[in-house]
Amino acid sequence: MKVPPGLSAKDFSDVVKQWTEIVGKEWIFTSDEDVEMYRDYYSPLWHEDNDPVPSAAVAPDGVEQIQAVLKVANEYKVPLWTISTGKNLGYGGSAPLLSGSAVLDLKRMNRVLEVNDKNHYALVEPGVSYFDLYRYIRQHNLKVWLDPPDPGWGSPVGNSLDRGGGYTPMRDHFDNHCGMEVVLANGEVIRTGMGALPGSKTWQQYKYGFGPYIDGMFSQSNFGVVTKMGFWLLPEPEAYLSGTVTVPKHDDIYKMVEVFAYLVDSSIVQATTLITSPLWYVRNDPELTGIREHGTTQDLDAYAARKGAAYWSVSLPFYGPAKVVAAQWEFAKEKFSAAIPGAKFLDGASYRFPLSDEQVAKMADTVPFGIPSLSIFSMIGKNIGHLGFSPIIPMTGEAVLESQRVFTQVYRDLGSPEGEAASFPVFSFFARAFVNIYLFPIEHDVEKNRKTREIYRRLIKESAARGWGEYRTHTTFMKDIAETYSFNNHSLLRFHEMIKDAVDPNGILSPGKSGIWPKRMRTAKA
Amino acid sequence: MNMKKAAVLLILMLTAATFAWAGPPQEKDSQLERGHKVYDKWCFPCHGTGVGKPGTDALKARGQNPAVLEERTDLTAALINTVVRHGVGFMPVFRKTEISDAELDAIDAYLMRNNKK
Amino acid sequence: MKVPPGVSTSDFSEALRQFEEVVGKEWVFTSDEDVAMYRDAYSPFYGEADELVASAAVAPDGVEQVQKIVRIANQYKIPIYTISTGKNLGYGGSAPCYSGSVVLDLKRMNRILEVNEKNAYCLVEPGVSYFDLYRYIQEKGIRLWVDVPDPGWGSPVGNALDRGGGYLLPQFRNHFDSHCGMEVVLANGEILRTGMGALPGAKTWQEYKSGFGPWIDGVFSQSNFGVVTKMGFWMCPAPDSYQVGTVTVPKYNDLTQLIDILGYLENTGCTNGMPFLGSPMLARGPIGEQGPLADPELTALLNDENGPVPEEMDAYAEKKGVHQWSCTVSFYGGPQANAGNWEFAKEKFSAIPGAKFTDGGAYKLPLTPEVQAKFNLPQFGIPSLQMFSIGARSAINPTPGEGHIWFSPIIPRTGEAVFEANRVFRQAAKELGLPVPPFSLPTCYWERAFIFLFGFPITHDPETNKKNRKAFQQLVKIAAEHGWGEYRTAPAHQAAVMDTYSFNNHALLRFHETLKDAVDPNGILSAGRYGIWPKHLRDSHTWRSS
Amino acid sequence: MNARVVIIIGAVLLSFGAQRCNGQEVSRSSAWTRTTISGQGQPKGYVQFENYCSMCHGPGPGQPGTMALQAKYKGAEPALLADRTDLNGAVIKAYVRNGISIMPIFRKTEISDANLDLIAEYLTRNNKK
Repeated sequence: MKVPPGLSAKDFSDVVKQWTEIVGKEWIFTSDEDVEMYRDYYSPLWHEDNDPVPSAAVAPDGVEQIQAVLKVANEYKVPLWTISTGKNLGYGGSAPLLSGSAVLDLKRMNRVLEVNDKNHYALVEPGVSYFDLYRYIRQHNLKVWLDPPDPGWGSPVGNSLDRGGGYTPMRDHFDNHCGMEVVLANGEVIRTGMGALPGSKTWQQYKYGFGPYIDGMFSQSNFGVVTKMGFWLLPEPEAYLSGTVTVPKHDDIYKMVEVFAYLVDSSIVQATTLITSPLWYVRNDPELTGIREHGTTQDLDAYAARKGAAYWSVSLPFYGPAKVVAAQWEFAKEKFSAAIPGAKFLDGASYRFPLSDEQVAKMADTVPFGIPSLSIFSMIGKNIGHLGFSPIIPMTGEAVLESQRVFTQVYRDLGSPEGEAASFPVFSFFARAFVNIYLFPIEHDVEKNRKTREIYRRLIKESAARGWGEYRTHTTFMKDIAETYSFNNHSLLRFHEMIKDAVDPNGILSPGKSGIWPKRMRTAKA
Repeated sequence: MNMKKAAVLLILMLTAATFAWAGPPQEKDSQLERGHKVYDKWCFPCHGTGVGKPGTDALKARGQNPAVLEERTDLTAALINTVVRHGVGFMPVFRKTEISDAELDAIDAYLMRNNKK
Repeated sequence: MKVPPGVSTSDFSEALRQFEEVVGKEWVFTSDEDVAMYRDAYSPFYGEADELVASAAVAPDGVEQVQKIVRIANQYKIPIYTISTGKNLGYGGSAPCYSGSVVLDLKRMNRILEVNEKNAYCLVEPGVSYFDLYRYIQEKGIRLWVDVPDPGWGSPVGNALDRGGGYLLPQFRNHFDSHCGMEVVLANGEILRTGMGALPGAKTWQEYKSGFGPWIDGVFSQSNFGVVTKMGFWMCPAPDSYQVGTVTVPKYNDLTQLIDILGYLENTGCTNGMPFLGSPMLARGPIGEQGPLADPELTALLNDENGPVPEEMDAYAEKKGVHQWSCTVSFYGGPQANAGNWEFAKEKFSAIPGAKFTDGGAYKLPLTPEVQAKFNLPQFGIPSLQMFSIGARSAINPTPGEGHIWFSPIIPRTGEAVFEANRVFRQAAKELGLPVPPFSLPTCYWERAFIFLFGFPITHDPETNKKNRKAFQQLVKIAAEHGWGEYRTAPAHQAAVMDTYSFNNHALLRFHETLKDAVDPNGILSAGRYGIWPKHLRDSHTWRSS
Repeated sequence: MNARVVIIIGAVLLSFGAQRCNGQEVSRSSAWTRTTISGQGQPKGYVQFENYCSMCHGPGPGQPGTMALQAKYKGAEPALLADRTDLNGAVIKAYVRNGISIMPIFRKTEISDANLDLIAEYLTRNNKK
């Protein structure tokens, strides 16, 4: 049996014995076969000796069991790693950052505590997946939508705490949470926001409560174990309409993004979309790569014209009353036409809600309509896994161009693992900034993964040098990225460490998450 | 229920609605019913019928016919358990806190119900 | 000269000397006359021995000076209390929570660091007032709107950190929610920047809120864990057009369905302006336009000992031919979209039998001065001080009080909650000898929740203030018993309100205290704010009812 | 402060939700829609008065200060401070530095002594010598 770093085999077997009394023999996993299941299936360190694997896993079914497990962990200073569903694939999955930690698996805590379709909110435990919540809503015939991320098997709690995003107007998952319950490292239970008022009637209606608003401290961090979270839901809108805008020239991107920003900042476009270039589909055409190397933007424009392709395209999603989505699309067309000569418009899909099951069955991508699915895996190619590189860039044309140039240059210098130049699609998951999301392929191939890691680390440096920082990353790169947020000699990280030592003095909760290590491990790590 | 009727009923049920989830398994359910419900919860989103099912698409692309697992008659418990507990291709591992051993046995029974005896 | 409690005269005069070296003699205030200017003009303890007052004040004009002052305060254990503009009237003004503290007055730090029209954001220092920011935008012809609270002399930084609200679209009128990125001086004098600001040379400090790792901005609001010296805010691009309309409904119990439908319209983004609930029958509408109830018959119906009886209210309304509830909704955006949204809203509200509609008109923006005079300025991003004309001396208010403080519980967004709150607070007002409000409708600052706002008059008569203080704290207790908690309050009542947030034996406050001891071990920053006392003052000050 | 007053204020204030309504005929002044105040051709202290005092003591409806002084003097003295000829520096400074009724205190970091002198000079420019 593996033993966590810093513990003797005897101590750890005491720990396992006590945990077994707490959760029962069936819910403590120490055999090699069981522990292997907690590896990160998409690990960029696959089959390498530093690919982290837990020493054990313990699966409590409620707050009381968590408190008991933490009490033992504190006594023996056992490093834990909390997961909700463990489906945080691309960002670390179910494996700990520090190899040998014991995984605190909350998947069994899968109660849907409340869904209210008059005030449009839900209160759930960490083990509730988007699929579970969707089924609950369908069974009780409630007129509300979820906002799932691409894969629907993760959990609203886990995804929002890692600050993931979705595709409907409720796309910013952490921003749309309302109220939390947290078990602290010392086993105390706190409720945030209005939840701190016993018998509160507005725990899922007013976010802030009274005094400091501490919810953000428990996201992307290791300051506590979140055991309940409330979420604001979107009432079922009447209709959806999408319209695609294309512009002919390379330099039209500046005005296109300006108009796009106006529409987003004024809540006319309220949901996620992406800026793409139709030329991406011919990116390997030697003529095009030649022009990109030596030609001018006019040459690029001429090439696009010859191919009869627009240079940039963005499709705009509108949600709301049928009359209004049509009017918003017209308003958007006016703004783009006034700003960009040669802008063209194409009406896209339009729906009235609710969708029938037959309609849903025929839809390749149901996620923008609040229906969780796993169809993303049909779209992102057939490699084993993926690893997200996701820098935040300004919502400007200049940033779109520069990010494409800088990131493709890295590939040119270091050579791409699977041969072709990468493209870095620009998404608008977040309200006021773009995010490049490039999914590196992960293979069960040590050499290719090593190459991927080298490129990934170079991209982090090149982005930081230009003032772009990643919003989230895989456990393997958390240290690298935390180090780029270094203003005033890393004063933010030192502030995080100050809080960590106060709220988790024995350093038992998720050591290393977002670069935050407990005191006793910092000296070793530095 | 003879095999033919079961198969017809099954196909009817599957094509009727992609959202076929019949709720969590109950005590009284037979092993087969339990297997079907657990299969719907965990496997259907990837291996079901209809558009955008990555598992079915991947198997179809590999020439597997039928690609929908529920329609196959050649699956064995050993194969199913290995795939669920170790993953294959981009299908990741499912832990015991997700699919318990008992639930996995029920899935095996459900997917092997039409195998030739 | 006053000396802060627990500080020797020699330490204090040495600290003041060093303060003067940092900011110059002119900006360290110690004379009685100067220090008196830091009194809370609306203090519930006005003129009493317990009035919270400063011992001195120091006014830096930049971050480096703030760092030096904080380090000096640490060395000599001088309690300091931070204010931005000090115009947080009704919620504490410029006076400290811990009497005798030195006020750290950031009003001189009034630089507008950036206003970006294309990406609709600004970065400002604490001393910048809404008037300053608005004037800057007008001068530069920048097509952005500022979301202003009622009084325009406060600051975006101070108001957001106290979690105040305004009047434009939901994502802007929640001022803390619309901030993006902060710079903070910690108690040890170090500077940190939150969100993307922690990345040197960050290009998206005001475009992406939470950066990487824990998002700690919330820790610095309604608290005393640091001195915020810069804050970014998302601003509203000047909308194309504005449309407004009002629905009225006849029956007493129609209020419940009216609020449910309003909730649907708001949460789907159909009505993106701030809604206002009112009552034509009870002359309840916007504040200032509602004199006391003229008709004694109506007053009797309302003051029925077990509260208004719906059938009787309906009969009265029918007799007078007047509707009982109104809801005014507004729309900002393209003219066709606004019209479409208003049509859709009318369709939805028509589910209530007898609902009637008045079109308030559709207008291209910006409004002409004549039309603007018809509407309330903050709803068009224009700061003003008109709000004070309500509390000031006027024809209907010949002898005004000296000010007001707010009792402001959050109640659920349902008709049932509005009826229950009125019943509970009317009963409480009777018992506490307060003027009984005829019927109060909540305000819709926040999405998805209501605020019930009660103004308590402040007078310069200690007896009246004492009675009102006792009544205020009774209302806090009664509200808590019904699951309603205050979102913000004046220092005099912060400990009492925090005490109601007592889940699991006050676990949240104890967590705040754990953070306080870690980030401010000497306990020099804004002691007592929102019930958070430093370790060395905790036992003597923490106010626990149970 | 007699009970009657408290009741009136109470009734008005108790349902004092900072609500606003529009659509109905409600007059509001737009004193603050002007851009930066230029001092050309204006007496000394005009710019300071406009910057710090006009939002309450300026002309037009809905100005709290002007309304209060109209109710107080009922025309015996001009409601607009700028039209008064009986003010003196000491009274002006006393009100600004100590507050009066719901007008709060203005600190030196808000209105410096120098600016306050200029305001006093402006408001006493028409006093009989």
